Amino acid sequence: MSSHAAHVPVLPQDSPQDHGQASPATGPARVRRATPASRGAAIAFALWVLMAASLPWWGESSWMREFVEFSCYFILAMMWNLLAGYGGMVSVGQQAFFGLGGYVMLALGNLAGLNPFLAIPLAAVAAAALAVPVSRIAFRLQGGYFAIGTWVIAEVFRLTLANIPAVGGGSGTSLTALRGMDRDLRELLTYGTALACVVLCIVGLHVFLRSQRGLALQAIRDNEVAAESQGIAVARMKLAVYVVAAAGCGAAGALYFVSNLRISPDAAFGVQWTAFAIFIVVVGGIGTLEGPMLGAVLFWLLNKFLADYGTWYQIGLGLLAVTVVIGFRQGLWGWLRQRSGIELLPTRRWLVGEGVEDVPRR
Amino acid sequence: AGPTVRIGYVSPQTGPLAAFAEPDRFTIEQFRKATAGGILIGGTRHTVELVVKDSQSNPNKAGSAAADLILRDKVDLVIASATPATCNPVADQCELNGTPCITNDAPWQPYFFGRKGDPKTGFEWTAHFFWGLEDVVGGFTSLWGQAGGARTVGALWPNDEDGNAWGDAKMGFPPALKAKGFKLVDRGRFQSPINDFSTFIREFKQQGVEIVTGVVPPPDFANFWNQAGQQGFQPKVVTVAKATEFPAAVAAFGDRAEGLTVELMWSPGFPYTSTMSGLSSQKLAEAYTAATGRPWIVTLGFKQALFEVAIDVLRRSAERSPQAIRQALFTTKLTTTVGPVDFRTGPVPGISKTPLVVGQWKKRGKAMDLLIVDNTLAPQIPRQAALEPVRYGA
Amino acid sequence: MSTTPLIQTAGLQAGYGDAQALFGIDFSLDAGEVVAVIGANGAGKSTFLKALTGLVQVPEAAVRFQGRPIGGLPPGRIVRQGLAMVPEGRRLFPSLSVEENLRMGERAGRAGPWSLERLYRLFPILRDKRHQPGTALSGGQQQMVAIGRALMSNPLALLCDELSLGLAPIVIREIYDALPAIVAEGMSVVIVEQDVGLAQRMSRRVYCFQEGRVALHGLSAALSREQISAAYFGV
Amino acid sequence: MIDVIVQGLLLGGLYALFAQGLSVMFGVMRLTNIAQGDFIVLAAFGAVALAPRVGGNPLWVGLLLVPTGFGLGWLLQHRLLNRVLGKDPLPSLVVTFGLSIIVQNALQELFSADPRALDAGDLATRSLQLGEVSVGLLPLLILLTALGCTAALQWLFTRTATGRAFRAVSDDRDIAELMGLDARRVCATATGVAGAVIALAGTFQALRTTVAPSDGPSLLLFAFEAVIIGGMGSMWGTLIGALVLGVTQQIGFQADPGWGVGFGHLVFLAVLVVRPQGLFPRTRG
Amino acid sequence: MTAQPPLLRLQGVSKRYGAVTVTDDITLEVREGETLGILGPNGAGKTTLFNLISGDVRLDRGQVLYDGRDITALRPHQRCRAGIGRSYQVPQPFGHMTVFENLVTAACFGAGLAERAAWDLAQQVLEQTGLRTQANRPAGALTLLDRKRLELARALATRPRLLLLDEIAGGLTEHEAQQLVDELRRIKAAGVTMVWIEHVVHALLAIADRLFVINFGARLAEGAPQAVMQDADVRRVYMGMES
Ligand SMILES: Nc1ncnc2c1ncn2[C@@H]1O[C@H](COP(=O)(O)OP(=O)(O)OP(=O)(O)O)[C@@H](O)[C@H]1O
Ligand SMILES: Nc1ncnc2c1ncn2[C@@H]1O[C@H](COP(=O)(O)OP(=O)(O)OP(=O)(O)O)[C@@H](O)[C@H]1O
Ligand SMILES: [Mg+2]
Ligand SMILES: [Mg+2]
Repeated sequence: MSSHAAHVPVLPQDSPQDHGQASPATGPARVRRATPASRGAAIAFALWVLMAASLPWWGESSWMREFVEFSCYFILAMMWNLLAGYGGMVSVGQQAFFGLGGYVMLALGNLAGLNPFLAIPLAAVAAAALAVPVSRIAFRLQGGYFAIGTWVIAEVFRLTLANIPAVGGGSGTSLTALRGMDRDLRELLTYGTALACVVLCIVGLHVFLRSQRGLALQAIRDNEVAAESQGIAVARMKLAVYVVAAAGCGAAGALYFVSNLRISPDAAFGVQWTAFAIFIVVVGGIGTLEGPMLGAVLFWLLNKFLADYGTWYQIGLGLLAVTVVIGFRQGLWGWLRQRSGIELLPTRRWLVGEGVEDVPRR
Repeated sequence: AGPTVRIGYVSPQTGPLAAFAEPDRFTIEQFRKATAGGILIGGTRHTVELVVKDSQSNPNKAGSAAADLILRDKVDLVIASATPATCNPVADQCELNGTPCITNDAPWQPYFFGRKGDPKTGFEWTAHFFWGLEDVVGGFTSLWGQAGGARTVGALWPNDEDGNAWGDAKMGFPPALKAKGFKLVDRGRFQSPINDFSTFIREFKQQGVEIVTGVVPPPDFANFWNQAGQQGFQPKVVTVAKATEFPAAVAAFGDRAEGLTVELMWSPGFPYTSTMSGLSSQKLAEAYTAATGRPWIVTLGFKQALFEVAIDVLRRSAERSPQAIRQALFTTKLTTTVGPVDFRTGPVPGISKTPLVVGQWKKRGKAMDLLIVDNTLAPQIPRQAALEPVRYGA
Repeated sequence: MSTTPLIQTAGLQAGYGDAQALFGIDFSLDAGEVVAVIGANGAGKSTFLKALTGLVQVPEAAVRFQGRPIGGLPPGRIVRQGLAMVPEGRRLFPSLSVEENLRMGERAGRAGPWSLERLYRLFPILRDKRHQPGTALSGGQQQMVAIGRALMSNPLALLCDELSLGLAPIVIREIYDALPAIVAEGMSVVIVEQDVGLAQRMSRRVYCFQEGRVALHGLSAALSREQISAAYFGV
Repeated sequence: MIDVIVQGLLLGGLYALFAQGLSVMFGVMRLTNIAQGDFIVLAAFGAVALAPRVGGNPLWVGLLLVPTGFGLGWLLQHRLLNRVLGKDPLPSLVVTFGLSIIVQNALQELFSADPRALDAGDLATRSLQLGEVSVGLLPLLILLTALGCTAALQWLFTRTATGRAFRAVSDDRDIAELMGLDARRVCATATGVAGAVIALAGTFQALRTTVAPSDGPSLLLFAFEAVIIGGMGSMWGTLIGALVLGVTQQIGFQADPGWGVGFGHLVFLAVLVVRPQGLFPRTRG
Repeated sequence: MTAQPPLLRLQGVSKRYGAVTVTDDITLEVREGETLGILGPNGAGKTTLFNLISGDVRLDRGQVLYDGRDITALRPHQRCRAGIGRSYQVPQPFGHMTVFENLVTAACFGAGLAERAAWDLAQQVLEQTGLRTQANRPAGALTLLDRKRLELARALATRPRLLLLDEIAGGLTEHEAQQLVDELRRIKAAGVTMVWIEHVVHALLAIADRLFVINFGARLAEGAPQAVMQDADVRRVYMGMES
């Protein structure tokens, strides 16, 4: 298309060593990071947060409960997306941290007498802490083998907790720390925590992905060798992402079992947690922030209306995931974006200036 | 249309525990027939609506299904059955949300202590009827008393709700066996699923085990039983719960199922009649086979009884409010398909115990049938055959 | 051979999805002939070779080989008819050893003068490395394997995409020195080459592509540098 | 102790059959088949459903299933999995994960959650007495089959044109096609081979124990551990990995029945830490 | 210039793959500001030498000294931050990121710049390497040649003191090659030290201060370009000319 001849490089006045303004030859260019749609999205998001925050005053308590469960899936999905969609680490073992978060919360509540709501952040911290040694093992594997390897690790977690009688062993146990708390207060607190987690998750991830670290992460996903040679500490970055994802999953697990009140190794470390996260991300659109949100809403709708169909529902979810991967690799959001050119939560840096092509219009 | 009363029902229709829920469709059909004309509650005729949820054999799902029933479907009464993995989370949710709840088909200790109940006060909203560990211990040991001098028992207890309760050093088998002079060989809780039992078999052979007991998921027991065959381990009596309760699982063993013994909480031989369908146990089993083409199954009786109690509670309730229904629930006194249910007489408040006997699989024509061979604990239920030691082929 | 050209295209159009890369190429290659295709980057040279070998979809009649239409056939069928390509960028099979890579050429199932033995004589270094995986070779060695692999299918026509790219002068010489011998076996060759001088020297005729069209075409010996320069940049 | 090891090796034989399908598909297509365990269960149910119709010795059912497994594998790859191959492992992971869920639930819908088994007749309980140790005839047969499969697959991969085609396609599909291969068919053949082994594995699993629709994942994990312990890429490595896993689990059971399988997992993780390339990685030249 | 220590010094560096020694006890110095050309037959071990300098491959024996410091133990990203930028013979772009983002990444992490400063540098490099019109295009969609150009651009965006270039002139037309040489001259004039592997010898000769020839992983010749090109061994081994 463009032959080199068309752009005879102009002698830069300054050397690459001491850098100054962009060369004026083709006119100044600026960097754009927002789109008209993204400004609208920001306003819509703020409105949504306000509305959600006021829900306890006008909504029904069953809505709050639903939101809490839904937010656990959502956080899991966002974390899995961070890990797989941005970090290139396809894990099938995030239930390890989900379950761990639940158990840490339960142990702190039942055994140490801590308020379970205060235990949620501690559960996240515990999951993060444990992710560090776990990564040493998991990172030995790549690609599909990493996926199953993480699953084995989750199994080890499950077996370990199944052999600890203090938390009920294989049979699991109930969260007694919340007995005696007023039901309305409990529901309000649970809902508030869930909403806070969701907002933190969305805002935090968006800010992170727009930052330099986010850039580094995408570079690593595209080409590890090159990323390393461009000055990116690949190992540290991957570890950081793994740890953050573990913390998020830990928080989601703690939150889930605070609202569910009963835990058992099979329930806490079931692979279905990760399966749902994968479903949400893949159907919504992997490697985007909007995708999992869309996917989570879709999953919630399907679950609400079709979950009673049992096996057929599960078969349907499986088929849908397979179909999306084969037919719309980019997921629902990717497809929408391609058709409409809309960027709601842009993380890119576009160069806007004379002669530069391919800038999103919306 | 008049007011509606809603009942929520949770059971493991899919997943590894699905065998327990096999009679669901049949029983629900009968329930619908029985309540087609509505129920009189406090003098008002209420239309009855049943909302069914699948726990997918997942305690987690069971809990959220119960929460959905209470908060979204706004049911007045929740019922659930089949193993502590279903009953406990459902009951926990009901307790928390102040909804009356009836459960069955899980030994009462794992139900009660697994939920950290207080034996003095019991639970506020949840009641449960089934037998307890003391019954199964009593039944098994009495059966083994018939086995002519066999005193060494090998245990297969997995690390799950049931296995942990059965093997519990305080309330489970170990102290009882000791008291009755049996020698116990217990290698500890195993993690199910387990592919290989040779370490168990080796130990059992070395210690001269003649009786094998446990509460084992079907695939695990199949492994054990095949490997016992391969390694020439031939115990006289094999009384293993769960694995050998279901006809389909037993059919998988072919001839080698003959002589296996198992606790029996209901069978066509039970001398009780359903208050819901009016069928005797024998007739109930026949109706089931006629409707489904399958042999009768032990959980059939408990499904029937669960719905019987639910209808009874609603009928006796003064009005359609949680408090009134709870009041009626805890004052239940009803003789159901599986025997009398009365939550005030139980070992702890809110628990009612039902009779338990022991059965043995015997060949009848081509198929296997489960016949009552020991009724020491419940003499009102007639014995159908004598215990025979397990026979081994040439 | 008769007067039908070995390869002939008429108004060949091809592209990638929405992006058309070739806009009506008329081209012919006679048996025993060496033809060079030159042109600036992105002119469509590689796309042209891919279109001939079935890696890019084209209408059936757009490409004729020995007079038969082969456009749109899967690559495997085309190579079996005797049209082999040395792809741009070597593209060896990393998990096959060098020798196994070479023997992949045999899959076309064509008999002819080229055998492992002959190849090792042409590129002796490959004999030493024959049990190494393809990835363990240097860029230049990989290029040799790529050529060898194509030759092993004993094609009637060999299509070479940027053979000299990344090769030491000695290897370029070796390879181009080998070319007459290869042609002498009755093979026809299309070379895509950036080195215009080399292309002119090695070929009988030259096609110069520019933005997906043939900008210049003629006998190599007859074309002047100025003509070629003009065709290159469209001035 | 000898008994523990012998029983472990016998168990390992079964794991080897579980693992080989995984190994083949990864080796040829870099495709990690998460549904491996569920396919084994599917085969087992196939055997269970077929046995009464065929009658006679259930081993015949296994032999009958082998071509069926090949055919189904072939079709699966040709129609579905070929579309998700590529450098990015994600699409194939998601698709096989989806398949796993579909197979599990479809089996449950068809056969209910009840565990099933193949009646092996007296083969299930016959054994050879070797001194102190009694070796079950069926496990022995399984181990021998695993050995046979390993040898056959290794030969196929390294010595035959088919094997070369497998590897060529795994590296670069376009170029493989340029060499006259039909990549889609080659991949389909590889999955067909995996399917054939899976058919055997499923039949043996149904003979040795019972199978339930939800058993797949644990079988997958055993298969996977065997592949990694052995070192990827060589069939003998996979076999040895499986045997090591079997013995390890036995030792675990001996020490504490709650930790048998878990001990297998731990040893697997330990191998990863100490020798990430596996005990017997593929060596060349 | 000669008084100060060399910017880069390889001290007895060796690397083996299995039984094959691909880098055989090489000792080599590069002075600040100098442009060193590296020549050698295919498979001589040139790229491997770069891999050892950039840290992508660990050496078996020897030492790498940079700016007077022993960097043998440093990871590639640390070496990059210390000022060693490189391009790859087989381009390794961040395929899903735009060309501009590729450069911003290098500027952020290689040059250690803050976001805004990184944008400025990236733009400047875009101009310099003629990639400006492609700035928002995914790097994976570039033609082979533009990818090679991006390799150079990205290395420049790390603001290297030492620039390692692996065959960036291959496939260029004569005219393009001339432009490339001009560009490298400017970079050199700005004080960047360069090591350039190239088979397009005339391009290399146009700029190199010194040549280093490798054969079978070992040094074959070293010295002033004209002298090296006249060397009988070099002519025989590399150019294929008997003299
Ligand atoms: N895989 C592809 N997908 C989309 N467009 C492509 C693809 N490959 C090439 N193109 C486009 O097709 C046009 C012709 O490219 P082609 O590779 O045929 O050029 P070329 O003459 O071989 O150039 P070079 O000298 O750089 O190899 C270019 O505009 C290029 O951008
Ligand atoms: N990962 C590896 N494993 C085994 N051998 C390797 C590996 N990488 C390179 N080699 C061998 O090392 C030698 C030197 O390779 P290198 O890529 O450094 O050559 P080069 O001089 O850059 O060649 P070219 O000019 O063709 O690029 C080659 O013989 C190659 O086969
Ligand atoms: Mg090209
Ligand atoms: Mg090189």
